[in-house]
Amino acid sequence: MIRHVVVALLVALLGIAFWTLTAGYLPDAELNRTAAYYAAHAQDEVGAPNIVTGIIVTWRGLDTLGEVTVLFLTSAVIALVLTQSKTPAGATGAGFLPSGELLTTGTRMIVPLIVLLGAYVIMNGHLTPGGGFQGGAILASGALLTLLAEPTRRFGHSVIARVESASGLTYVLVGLAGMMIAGGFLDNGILPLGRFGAMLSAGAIPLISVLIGLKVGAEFSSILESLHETEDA
Amino acid sequence: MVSPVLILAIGLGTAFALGLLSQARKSFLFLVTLAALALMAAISLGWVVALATGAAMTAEIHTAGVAPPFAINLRVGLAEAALLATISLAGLFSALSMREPLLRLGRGAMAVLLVLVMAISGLVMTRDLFNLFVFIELIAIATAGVVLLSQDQRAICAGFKYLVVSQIIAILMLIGIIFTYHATGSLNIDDIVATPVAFHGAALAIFLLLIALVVELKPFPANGWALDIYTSAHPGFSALFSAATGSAALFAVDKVATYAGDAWLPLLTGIGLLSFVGSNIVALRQENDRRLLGYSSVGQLGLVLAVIGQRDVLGDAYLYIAGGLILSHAVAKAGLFWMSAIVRGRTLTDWAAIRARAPMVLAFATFIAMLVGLPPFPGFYAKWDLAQALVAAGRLPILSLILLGVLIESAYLFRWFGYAIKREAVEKGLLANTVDCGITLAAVAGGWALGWIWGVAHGEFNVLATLPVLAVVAFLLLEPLPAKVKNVLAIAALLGWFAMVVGGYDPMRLIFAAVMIPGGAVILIASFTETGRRIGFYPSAMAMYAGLALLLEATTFFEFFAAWEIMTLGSYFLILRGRMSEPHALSYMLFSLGGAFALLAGFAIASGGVQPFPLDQLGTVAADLAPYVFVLLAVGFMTKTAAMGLHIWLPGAHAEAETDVSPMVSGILLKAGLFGLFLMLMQLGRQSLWGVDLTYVLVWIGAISAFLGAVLAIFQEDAKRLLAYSSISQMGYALFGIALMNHLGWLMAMMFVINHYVYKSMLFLAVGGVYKRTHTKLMYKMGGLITLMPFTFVSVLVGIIAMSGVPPLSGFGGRWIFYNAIMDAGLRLPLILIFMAGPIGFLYLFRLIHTIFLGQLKDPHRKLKEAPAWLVAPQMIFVAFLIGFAVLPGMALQKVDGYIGSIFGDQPLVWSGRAIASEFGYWNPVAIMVVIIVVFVSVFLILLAKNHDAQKVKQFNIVFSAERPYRPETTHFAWNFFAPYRKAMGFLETPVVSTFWGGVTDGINGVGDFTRRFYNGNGQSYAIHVVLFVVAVYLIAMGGVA
Amino acid sequence: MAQIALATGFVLILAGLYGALTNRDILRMIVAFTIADTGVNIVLVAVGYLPGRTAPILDAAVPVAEAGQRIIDPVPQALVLTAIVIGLGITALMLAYAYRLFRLRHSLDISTFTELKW
Amino acid sequence: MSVLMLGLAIALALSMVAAAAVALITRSTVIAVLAAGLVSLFASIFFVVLAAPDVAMTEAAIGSGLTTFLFFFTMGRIRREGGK
Repeated sequence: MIRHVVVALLVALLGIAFWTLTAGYLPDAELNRTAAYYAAHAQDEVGAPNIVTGIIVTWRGLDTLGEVTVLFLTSAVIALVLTQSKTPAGATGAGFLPSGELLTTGTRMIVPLIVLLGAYVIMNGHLTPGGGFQGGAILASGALLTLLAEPTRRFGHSVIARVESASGLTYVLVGLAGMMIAGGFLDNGILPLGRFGAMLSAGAIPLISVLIGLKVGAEFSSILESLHETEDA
Repeated sequence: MVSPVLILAIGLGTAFALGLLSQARKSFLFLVTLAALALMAAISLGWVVALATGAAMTAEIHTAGVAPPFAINLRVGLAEAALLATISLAGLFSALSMREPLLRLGRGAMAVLLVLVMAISGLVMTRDLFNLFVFIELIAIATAGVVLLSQDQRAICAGFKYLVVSQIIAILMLIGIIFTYHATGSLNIDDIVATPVAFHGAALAIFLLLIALVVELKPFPANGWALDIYTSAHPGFSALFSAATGSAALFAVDKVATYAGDAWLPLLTGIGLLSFVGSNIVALRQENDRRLLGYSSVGQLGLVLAVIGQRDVLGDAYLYIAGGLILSHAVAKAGLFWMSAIVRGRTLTDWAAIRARAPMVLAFATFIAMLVGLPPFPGFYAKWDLAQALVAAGRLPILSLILLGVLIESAYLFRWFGYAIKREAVEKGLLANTVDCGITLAAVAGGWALGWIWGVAHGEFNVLATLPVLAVVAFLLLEPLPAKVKNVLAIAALLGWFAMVVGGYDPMRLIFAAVMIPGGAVILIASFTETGRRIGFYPSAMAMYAGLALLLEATTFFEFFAAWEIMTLGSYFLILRGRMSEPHALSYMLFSLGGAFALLAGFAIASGGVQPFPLDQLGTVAADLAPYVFVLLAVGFMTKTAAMGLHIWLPGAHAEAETDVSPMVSGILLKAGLFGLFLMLMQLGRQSLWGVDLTYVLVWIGAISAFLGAVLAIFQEDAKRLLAYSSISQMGYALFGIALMNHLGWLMAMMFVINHYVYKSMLFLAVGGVYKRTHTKLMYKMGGLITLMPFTFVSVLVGIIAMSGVPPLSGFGGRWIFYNAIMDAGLRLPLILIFMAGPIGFLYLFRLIHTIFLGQLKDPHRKLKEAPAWLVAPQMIFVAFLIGFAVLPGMALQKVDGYIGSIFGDQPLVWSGRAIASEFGYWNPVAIMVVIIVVFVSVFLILLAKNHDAQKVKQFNIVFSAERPYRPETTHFAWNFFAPYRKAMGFLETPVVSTFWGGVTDGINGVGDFTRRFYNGNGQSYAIHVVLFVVAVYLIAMGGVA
Repeated sequence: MAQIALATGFVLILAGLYGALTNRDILRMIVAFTIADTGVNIVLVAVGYLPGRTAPILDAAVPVAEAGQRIIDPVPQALVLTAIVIGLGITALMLAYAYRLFRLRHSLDISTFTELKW
Repeated sequence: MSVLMLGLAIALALSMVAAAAVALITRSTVIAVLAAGLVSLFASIFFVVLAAPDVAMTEAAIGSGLTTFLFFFTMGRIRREGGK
């Protein structure tokens, strides 16, 4: 009980600090320098109508590389966490979600659609809301459905790992290519910017989006699979 | 030069590429990992060299081809490059250290390690706030992964606790970042610095960001989670966690502090100091080696944080100081963690196993010296410059806290070293293998290299570039040779050095030099008795002599202090060699370091931050500061001369040391303190504080030391302890003489410098010889050795005649000058004490010769031989010298007398032929000698003639009055020899001082024991600690702002 | 609007922290942290919000020339995207750890994992 | 428009807080996980209101979707081993 009181008190004090932030908060009337720059140069520097994607893939590309790495790391570490513990014999069994005929069949029909949707979201990331992460997450949900529908089926660990590694490595190489032939590490100008608003435009952004999408999808899938598996890899 | 961004690209690319390689070929995967780490290290080392030599400019790396602040940019300047090199090298060696789990778990684990090293490097390079956050999260996740490489199941709990805290850090940090962005419109650190902050919540935003980074540094007491990691993780990882992650996080704090502004610096200082002192206190009670290293890491990070908090006064020296501390910490801590892999047991005493490997002992010593900040390592230079800057800025309290923390840290580190050298080693306690030993030695090499670099960069004085210190290094390399060869070389080195420098000294320095350098060589003759290789002795002894030699050479404060520390370190290792000397060596080290810190503070006050400050300008210090300088320096020097109150280390240290070490540390080392006192008084003269004449205080301390030292000596049963207490008494005389501040007092003190060296060395050698034959130092177990060890008897006899100050030997000359000096000064009360000390001194000397050499021979001793010739030889040299010096004191003293006269401007002694006259009388040594010899010879002949009347009886043949004595030794006549006096004077023996210092240590230990209950092991409690810490700091900080 | 979002975000953060620090069940701690993470994301997005403007996507409705006056700040959104993914990573990791801890002691009570202390 | 948006925002805010409260107070871990997912879902709608469609998509897919399933998978594993 003492713990609850102490924590409540601490949280309340922290709340006071946050309250001063909220109470004194005034939204900017104008875009600040950084945002104004991005708004003004979205077309000529990155060529992506979706400025958020432009920022993520190019201007703050290093963050995104780091972020992809976070997922890579997470899936690797989860694999480490779980491989070190061997499930005791006899503890394996059916998953807690029963899978029926309907779900299985439905899944088989839906999964290709999901993959298609994912691909669309990824490829249009620089034009409309969406991009590598979102598309990757959608791809992973396809994997998720498969897992739910057929708990005993595995997709090849090695295939996922290879997709993950290959896309990651290519991402790094694309970044380095930017350093060699364009303005710097992760510069999207290694490919022509193209026509503003077209599908294949904005330099390397679609390429990088695809890489991110593949990588994120593979990583999510491998995390999901690691946590779901009834037996250890 | 290749772009530093390749460091990131290589780390990341290899991590990804590992997934494409075959999982089965694990050793190939491991080689790829190592190659990538080596490449990263090579690139960063290349940048270090290029930037340090000026071949390259600070590298600004723009990503996305857009200039900052609109795209993320990276920077590699000298500081960054050095950190990057440290990080990637630590990663490389840690990968080697973790080879077994890495090979077992395969590519996933290797990839995680690579990403970890990459992320730490990125944290150092990035100039973008949010990018900083991304790298910190990467580090957190990778850490949670690598922790699992440990076989220890508890590592899983530790990893989870760490993740919980990481979540809290992430939340605070993101809020801080986004509001900073809102306030400044930028995420680029350099851009934020340039932008004036308008929004009033900005302070809070900065606070949140700063505190999140500070929590990342595991500040005491919000750090239970980190300690669990240190305890349970693989040591290879702990090395990385401490050396690389910790350093990089500090650098991140530094970056944010740059734009946060000076207003935040006091807060950082406060947190840093609390962390440094607090975790060191808690560490005192640790028995687990890795947890202890964890506390020490936390403490060191706190120290550097405090230095970051002081950057406003450090100016140009900031990088030098902070860098020195960080790199020392990184190398030493990583080395210790790597080394812990070769020790099987996990308690501190298990480290006794490393004793079997001499290079590992050297490594251990190197790391501890680095952590404590002893020369020649970077921490030493950093500590000195830090003290100068802090004192110049009037921040003495901060310096005091830092020094207190260092002292506590050295307490547990040197205690641990003592365990390693002295404790019983368990069977098979060592898991030594080439790889672990190799990386440990690589860290050692790195440490020495850093010491060299910092010495060169210091500009004023490179410790490692001096001839005496090079000689020490040479003796380290010569260790495989037999002891006798090394002994010849050592004597040659000492005599050679003396021949080189002798020409340039004034008479006073010459006397000290003669005692310390050739005097040391004479004592080394006794070391020829030792056989085998005697590992460890020569480097230690030469370090002590190097320190003494440099002390005499020193012309600036810094040189003096550096020499002082080298001497202290060397003598500590020497003393530690004694059989039962573990606790005594520790207390010697602690008192010495405490004294050294007093010197450090005193010098810093005196110089006011001006460097280099010539030693002979000490007298120019401002009049209002001079008394404080006086007190600090005097305390520092009196710690070395073991004045009453600061003496408790001496009896044990001198008594338990080896036979040839006791004379070195007693006969020679104590003189260093006297030398310092001479220098100080010569420059500062009389000073008074609050109306008290400080030299008068010194007179009293001298008199009390002389009296009580003698009183304590007479009650000792152990012959070497008796001699040790006698040293306290003798140094008291010398102190008394110097503090009289008149010509004769100084002359008498100089006389003591020579005499005490000669007769104390001689007596220690003699008693050491007896110990070698009888295997005991307890006097009640001896008796009647006169016939078996006649030479030893002669030297003891001559020694005590000289020491007790009776005619004809030089002791009398000392006394004679001394009484003249007192008459000059006219101090009646201390004079009475000093006079009383004389006869008391005679009592213990009488006991020494009586109980050892006279009386009945004990049965086990019937077949004893004379002490080894090599031990007797130097004693005979001393005997000859004493007699010569008694007859011709003028040969040394007349010059000194003239020199002292030039200081005081008077000439109270008149040297005419062989007689010396003062206003109170005259002394003709030759005449006295002749008279005494005649008297002695006649009495001796008479006794010889009557000797045949004596009757031989067996010892212990009288009945015990029907009692069975449980302690037969109590029936020996020498047992409690001076019991009647004890009745009268026993109260003087009450161990007031020991009780006091015991109370101090018990108190600090108690605090440590109480505080560590705070770490209850519950991850949730640790998270609460973190929030509590944040809220508390918030309240304090906001209170400070308001 | 921004204030509402900020306040909501902060309330979620505080509630999440309270839950994480008082609930002994490890899984419930993780749930509480995800709530706090959501709160952080809301705070981040709220800071980028400018009243009366549209999403930072240049299309027919928002021509390039007017972008500076018409769109909201895109930077916080970019940051949140990253933060969400990182949050997921840490959550997943904590869950994996939770499972391992459960295997160790057959309990999910955090106060049972205290063999490392002092 | 703005009144409507404001009303929507307040309603969403209140639902989020309510869902969070449920998540913290309820005794059942399953309900807590679902409630946390609900918080995320409301948040993603809120993001649309705040003119952040990218974030909304991500939060919906990752925050409320994948995270919830991760929880259930873990709980499933734990349940299978007979703990809860």
